[in-house]
Amino acid sequence: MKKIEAIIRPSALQRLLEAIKIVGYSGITVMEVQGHGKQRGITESYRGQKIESLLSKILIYVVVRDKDVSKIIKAICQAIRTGEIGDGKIFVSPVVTAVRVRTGEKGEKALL
Amino acid sequence: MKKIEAIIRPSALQRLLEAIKIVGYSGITVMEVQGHGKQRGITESYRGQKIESLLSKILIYVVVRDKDVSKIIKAICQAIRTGEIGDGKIFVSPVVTAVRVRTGEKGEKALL
Amino acid sequence: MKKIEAIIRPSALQRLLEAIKIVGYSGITVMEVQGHGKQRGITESYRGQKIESLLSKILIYVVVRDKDVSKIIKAICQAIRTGEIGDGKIFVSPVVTAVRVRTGEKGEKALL
Amino acid sequence: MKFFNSKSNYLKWIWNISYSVIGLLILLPNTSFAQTTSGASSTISSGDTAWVLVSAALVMLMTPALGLFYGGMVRQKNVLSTILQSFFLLAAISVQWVIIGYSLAFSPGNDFIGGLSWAFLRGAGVPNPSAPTIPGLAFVMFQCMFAAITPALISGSFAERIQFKGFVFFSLLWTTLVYDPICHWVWGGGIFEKMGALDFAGGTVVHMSSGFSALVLALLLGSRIGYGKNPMIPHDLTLVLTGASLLWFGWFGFNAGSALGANALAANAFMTTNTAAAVAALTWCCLEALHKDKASSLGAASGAVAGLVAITPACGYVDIVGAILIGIVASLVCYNAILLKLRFKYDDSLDAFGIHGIGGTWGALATGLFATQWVNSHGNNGLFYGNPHQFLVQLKTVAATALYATVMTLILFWIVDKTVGMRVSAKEEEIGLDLSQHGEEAYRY
Amino acid sequence: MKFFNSKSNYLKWIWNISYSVIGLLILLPNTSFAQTTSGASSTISSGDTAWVLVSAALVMLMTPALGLFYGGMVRQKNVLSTILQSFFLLAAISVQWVIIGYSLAFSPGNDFIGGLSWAFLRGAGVPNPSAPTIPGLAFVMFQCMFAAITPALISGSFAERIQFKGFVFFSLLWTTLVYDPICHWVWGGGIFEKMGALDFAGGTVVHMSSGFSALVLALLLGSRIGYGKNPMIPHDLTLVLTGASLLWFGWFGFNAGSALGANALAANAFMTTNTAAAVAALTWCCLEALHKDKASSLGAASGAVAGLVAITPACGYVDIVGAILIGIVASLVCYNAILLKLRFKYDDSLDAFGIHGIGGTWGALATGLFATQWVNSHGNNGLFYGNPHQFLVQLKTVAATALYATVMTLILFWIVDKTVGMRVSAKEEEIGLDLSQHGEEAYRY
Amino acid sequence: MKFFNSKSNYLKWIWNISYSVIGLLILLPNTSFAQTTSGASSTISSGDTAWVLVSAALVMLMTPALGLFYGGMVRQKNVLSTILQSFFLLAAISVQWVIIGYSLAFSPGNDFIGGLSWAFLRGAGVPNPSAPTIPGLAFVMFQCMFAAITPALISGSFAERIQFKGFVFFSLLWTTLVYDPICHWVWGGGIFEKMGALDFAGGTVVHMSSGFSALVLALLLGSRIGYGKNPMIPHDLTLVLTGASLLWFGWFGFNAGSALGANALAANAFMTTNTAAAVAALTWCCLEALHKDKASSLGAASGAVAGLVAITPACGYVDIVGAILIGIVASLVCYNAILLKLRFKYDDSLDAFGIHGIGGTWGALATGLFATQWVNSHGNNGLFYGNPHQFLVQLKTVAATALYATVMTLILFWIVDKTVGMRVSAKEEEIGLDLSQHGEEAYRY
Ligand SMILES: Nc1ncnc2c1ncn2[C@@H]1O[C@H](COP(=O)(O)OP(=O)(O)O)[C@@H](O)[C@H]1O
Ligand SMILES: Nc1ncnc2c1ncn2[C@@H]1O[C@H](COP(=O)(O)OP(=O)(O)O)[C@@H](O)[C@H]1O
Ligand SMILES: Nc1ncnc2c1ncn2[C@@H]1O[C@H](COP(=O)(O)OP(=O)(O)O)[C@@H](O)[C@H]1O
Repeated sequence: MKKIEAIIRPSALQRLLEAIKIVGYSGITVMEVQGHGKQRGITESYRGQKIESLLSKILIYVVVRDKDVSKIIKAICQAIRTGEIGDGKIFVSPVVTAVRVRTGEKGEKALL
Repeated sequence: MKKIEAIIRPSALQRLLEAIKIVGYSGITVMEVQGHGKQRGITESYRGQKIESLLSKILIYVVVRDKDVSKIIKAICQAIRTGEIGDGKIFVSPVVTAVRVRTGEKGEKALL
Repeated sequence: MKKIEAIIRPSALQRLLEAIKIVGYSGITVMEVQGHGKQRGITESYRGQKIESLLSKILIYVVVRDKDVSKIIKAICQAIRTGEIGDGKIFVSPVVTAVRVRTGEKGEKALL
Repeated sequence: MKFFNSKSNYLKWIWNISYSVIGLLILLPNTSFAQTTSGASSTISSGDTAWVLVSAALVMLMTPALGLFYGGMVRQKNVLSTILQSFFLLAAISVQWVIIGYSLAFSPGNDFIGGLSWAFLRGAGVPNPSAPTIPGLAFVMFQCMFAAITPALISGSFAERIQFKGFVFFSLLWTTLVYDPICHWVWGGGIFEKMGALDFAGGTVVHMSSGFSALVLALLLGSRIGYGKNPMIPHDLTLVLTGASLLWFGWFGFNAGSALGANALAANAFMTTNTAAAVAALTWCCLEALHKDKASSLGAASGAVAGLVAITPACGYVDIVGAILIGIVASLVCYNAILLKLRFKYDDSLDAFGIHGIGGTWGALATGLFATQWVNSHGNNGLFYGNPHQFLVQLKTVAATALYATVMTLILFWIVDKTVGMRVSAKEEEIGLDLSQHGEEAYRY
Repeated sequence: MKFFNSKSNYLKWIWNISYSVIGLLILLPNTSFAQTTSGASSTISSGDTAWVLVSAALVMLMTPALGLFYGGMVRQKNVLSTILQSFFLLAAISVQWVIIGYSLAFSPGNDFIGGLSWAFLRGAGVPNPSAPTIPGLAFVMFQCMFAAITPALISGSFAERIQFKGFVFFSLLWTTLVYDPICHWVWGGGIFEKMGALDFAGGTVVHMSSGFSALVLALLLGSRIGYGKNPMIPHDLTLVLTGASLLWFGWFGFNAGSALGANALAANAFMTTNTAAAVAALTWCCLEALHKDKASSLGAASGAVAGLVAITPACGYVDIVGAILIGIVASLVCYNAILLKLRFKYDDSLDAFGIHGIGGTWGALATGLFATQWVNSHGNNGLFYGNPHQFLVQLKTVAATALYATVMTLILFWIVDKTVGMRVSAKEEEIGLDLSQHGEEAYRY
Repeated sequence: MKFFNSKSNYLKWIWNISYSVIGLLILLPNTSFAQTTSGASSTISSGDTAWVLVSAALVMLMTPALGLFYGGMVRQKNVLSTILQSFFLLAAISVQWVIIGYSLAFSPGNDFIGGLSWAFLRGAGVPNPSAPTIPGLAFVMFQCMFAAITPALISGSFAERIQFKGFVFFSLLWTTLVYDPICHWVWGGGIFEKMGALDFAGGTVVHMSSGFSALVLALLLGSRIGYGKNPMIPHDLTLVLTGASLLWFGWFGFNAGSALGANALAANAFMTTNTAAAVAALTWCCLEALHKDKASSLGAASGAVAGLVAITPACGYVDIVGAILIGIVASLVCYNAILLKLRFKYDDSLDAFGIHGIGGTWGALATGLFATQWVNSHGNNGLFYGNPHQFLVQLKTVAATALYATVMTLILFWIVDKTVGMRVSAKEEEIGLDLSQHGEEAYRY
């Protein structure tokens, strides 16, 4: 199993959710984060105090079977790519096991 | 070391915190997320615009020694299982090392 | 590639961001979390109902090349250590791959 | 899921309302306002009118302010439903009042209830006898705002677990069958007025009636799921403080406006209101500092509201010393009433009983202690000014109000619960009322 | 990036403003206030003055309240820009009004526009003939607040995609060339007044003018990026409810204050205003319950505002029956107007047209239906009281207002778009107006 | 931890307060209100009374509004403590005022301070000579609200690092020993009044006194930990805008209410207040646009408040031209004062000195420039109207106020710091005052 984390523009969330649903995963977790990559923030100013803002991003996170990883990545890229800086990043990391609390099922069965 | 992530109902947070404390871990991180699994959201409607809501969930995250993983999972399941859809998921993933910033201690010593 | 997660005091965020920038990473993700470690919360009370508060923390997360891991850890510790309880923790975990959505680049190229 | 299948109930409800509205419209001659602008306008004081109109606006603001005050105290998933309970009642009772409520409360009737002769504000073009210097409609609207806020006060007790439909039906019935009659007893020429009871701005009729009904509802509905185990903690205290501040602001209209003119009595009510609120806020903070070593913002706000509640019946009858003592004791009794709740484990979610029931009772009794004709020659002296009789009268009204509100709420709860339903399902409660009852979420990134 | 290079535009703007202000200051003799405090003070009624001053303050509060109402409905990244649009206009129009707007609207002129003779409030030391019992400046300030809120209403249609500079220029031009003339037509002795049109508190001049201009702007600016695909959902409904509540509160000043005195007419306007708002809120909730099985808090707030809009022109001419019917129909038409938007896919972001354009039109027409001299002997009867002529007059004013507002907005949009620019770039829109236009973020941990 | 061990301090405090209250209660005869409602009621104007009562309510609202304005500007962990500082003072000073403050400020005394003869409002049943047309208690309460907001203004300078206990003690002492005397100098028949100083609504007594004390406190308390390194940025600008809007709204009561009647002078003050606020908001936005290419919402709000501060002493003496110029210069000086802070690196957290100290000084001086008897025949002409003497008088009062406030604050800080303690520990500051001082958190999911 792998955990796929995508850090994206807030406005791309809907398209991403649909893309993932189509691949067949209903379990999805979303969180509000801030960040910057190549795309830098804008200078903010409050009564003379200046700071560089971080940008609001959405982190969407889905744990999938190993064999679905590349399918999901492709689906995500297609759904949200605009070609502009700020499109986002995807990180894939290993997951040892998963548990469905309700039933106690373990492993890939717990995912779907 | 393993990282245990549990995505649960907000109302189960207290019971979970206590369960983990009993196993002997004081270090815990909690974040507010949204998601859906088998349990789907509800249709929201705003002046005619409709969307399907995500549900508010809590992601609780604790890094533990390898040998404590199954103890923790068991404790979590016991504490928060209701048998209803929406009980949540647990994901376990590997952690290479941990550092306590205050002292610079590394590895399992840094956990407790 | 490794994912470095640091859970720190909110007031240390600026120093941390600068430290990471100096090591050469512009891609950074920040999220607001709550937690406790050795440092416990304070008792809150609302019309007689008491709870122990969790403390507000910042989780900062950066994915780096394997060879930069120890540099980054050192930089973080230097930047934010006060020697007091509550300085925070760093966790390092493996990342299988990274993708830049804009270009489709994979692996370490996608990081910088 | 159950809450997706209730269309038929709504339909029935809409039908019933439309039916009665249209029916009444046909029955009514359109002459309801004959000569509003002329009439005995020579006796109208523009200063008094300005003050009462402003006061009506201030009291109107209190109902949504209460929504914010309560809304900040619930969990995030229920904030809209809580604010909406107040906001919706402002709308619903405003309509009920002009159609039938005003008539039931103020038109000539027997000792217990008015008649229907002033329905649809017929005859409200001339000044009400109890406010001869202002236009009749100014009095109607001032009183309307009292009727709107009273059932909204109750909503503190059943927050986070009531069905919206059940809430609407219950509140409309309650206002018609509990508030309107008690209002008639106190201010509409009814039994309390005849007994010589003193209630300047609504200790019994507003706060006790709602407070005791709130207790009954909390008991009948049962506790929220997880009550006592999971913390149920205010989700936004800045909202609570904003609401409390606007309540304090609006309460000047409530209390000083009840002088029904811009005069020395209004100024006295203004002063006692502000003083009691301030003293009670300080007292509550002191109690907290003693008990748990820290004064809190929720405490300061709670104290202020407790003081405002307690001074309400007394504000036009007592002087500064009375106001100070009423304020101190208000916080003492309400603070402890709230702790009692924790002991007896009933779930009066936002302490509607602890503050309005207890505070209102104390205020009504205190009026019988501290009232003095030095302040208001149309009032009476209280026990401490040599007139124990007044205290007895107050005692009787307190008992009657508590009893009537309790019994009626039992009956109305039973009726609504059997027909429309009162409590949401466990799943709806878990999801939160905002989503399950209204299909909305309050906050979004 | 483009928005970093606009310094020169700002400089020009500041220069222009400073230039004209200083120029006018030099021209003006400093005697503009000769004997404010003496004069014909014998006819001044302190009660009426108190009421109108309070009303002016209440109406002032409506503009920021509108900002909150609208601000809660946009996405988080645009909340400050939305609130600021209202707040800034309060400042900008307050200055425009005392310098030139009041004169254009109210000073003697022709049928279409006033003159410049009352610029800088010259002569405002004596009571305005239409309000003989209050000081001239009280009338000026009361009217000032109307001028400030009207362009702010428009901002609901172009929220989330307009340049701040373009917005400022457009709004100042619009107020001077659209609001001020129409105000003159209706209340300043102009053509509508001569035709005998009835508009008690601004159905045409405030709501229709802004509503139709809003529609034009929404069409000309185009939809927000992603409109129809991504949900564009209120980010904080507690803010929306707070704003709506304060609007309702302030509207008593708007409508009942328009009686320009504390009298029975003001009380009538107060009652009809509250009743229509309440009825409309209930109606909207019922429609929602029918359509989607759940009444929502956004719906209740929208309904209340729709009712307040519709009763505005009628409040001092109709009785309770008129108010109830106006409220019911207001929600019916506005609710459906908003659904139309979804069908025709234009992006009136916050339904400025759907509520103010449609609601204002209905209100202006309804005044011609339900007005009755029983309520206001200085008014006239409407169609249902045997005077079809009045309805025709109202129809004409409605048509003229819609036409004039539409055409002028087309022209002004074109001018401002070509010079300063109206729409932000796609990147600025994505980032949000708070950051891109104001260099700020609303919320922070 | 230190903050868990302060029970004894609280106990002492409660004891002291109770002791004095009870002591005074025993000493006082209960006849304090002899014949409130009768007396010379023939001279009371209901219109003036209505206006002053409403104004008192409006000014009351300003104190919590200030709390929201300030509360939005601090970091999330300190928002409750900041709002509570204002809310608590509303309560604490309301009590101080009716017990002793009113007497110290207004009862007959010497040139520097009143006596104790009006303690517990004894004799307030008859109109105050300076407001003969309204009930005495209306004047008392109107003034009460001024006393409450003044120390709250200071709280902008020490936000995010002061102990609650220290804050409470300091504020009570400051009000009694700084505000009450200066109030006596200006309005209570004291030295400023005898010198012929003009201060219509409190430029010296409210804004300068608090502003200079704020500066002293900021310097003595030292900067917040991390000041200049970590950004300390408003956590919720919608709260700031809400607070600023309510302040603007309430300021009509503050300034126009200071006419103590509903008349042309009140209307003039209303107009100048609104105009100066509007002009200053625009000016601030222009300055920002010049400096950093973007006008901001925090800037607009700050400008409006600066304008309101500056017009306060002048509003009843100047005409529209004066108001415009005062507004422009207010933003110019306050904007730059705030930048100075960044240069000199003292930590006036929310610019209480930069806005109230500097703005108040400019307003007091400007009154000596622009005052004209055309506007207020009971006033005087200023320098620009041929009377340089008035400017000199204003200069003297400005100097005296700044000096007295500075010296007294130094002394009081020293006393409170040595006894109760003023600054929180570094750990408490890191955790935030909400948790460490009040055991609460503002927001929760
Ligand atoms: N190495 C990284 N580690 C953690 N988060 C990252 C990293 N790189 C990018 N991010 C996150 O991804 C978001 C989107 O990155 P983006 O600016 O679109 O990348 P790019 O410009 O390289 O395509 C950033 O705002 C940041 O939150
Ligand atoms: N495969 C997954 N990847 C990421 N998050 C998931 C996944 N499955 C479930 N979740 C998260 O766990 C939460 C709880 O899931 P739940 O509905 O209780 O699962 P189930 O119904 O299968 O027991 C979801 O709201 C979602 O946030
Ligand atoms: N084992 C762990 N698993 C997850 N999060 C942890 C763990 N230990 C600590 N944390 C997080 O790190 C934060 C900082 O810990 P801290 O109290 O500074 O640790 P210490 O006192 O051991 O130096 C905590 O608030 C918590 O959110």
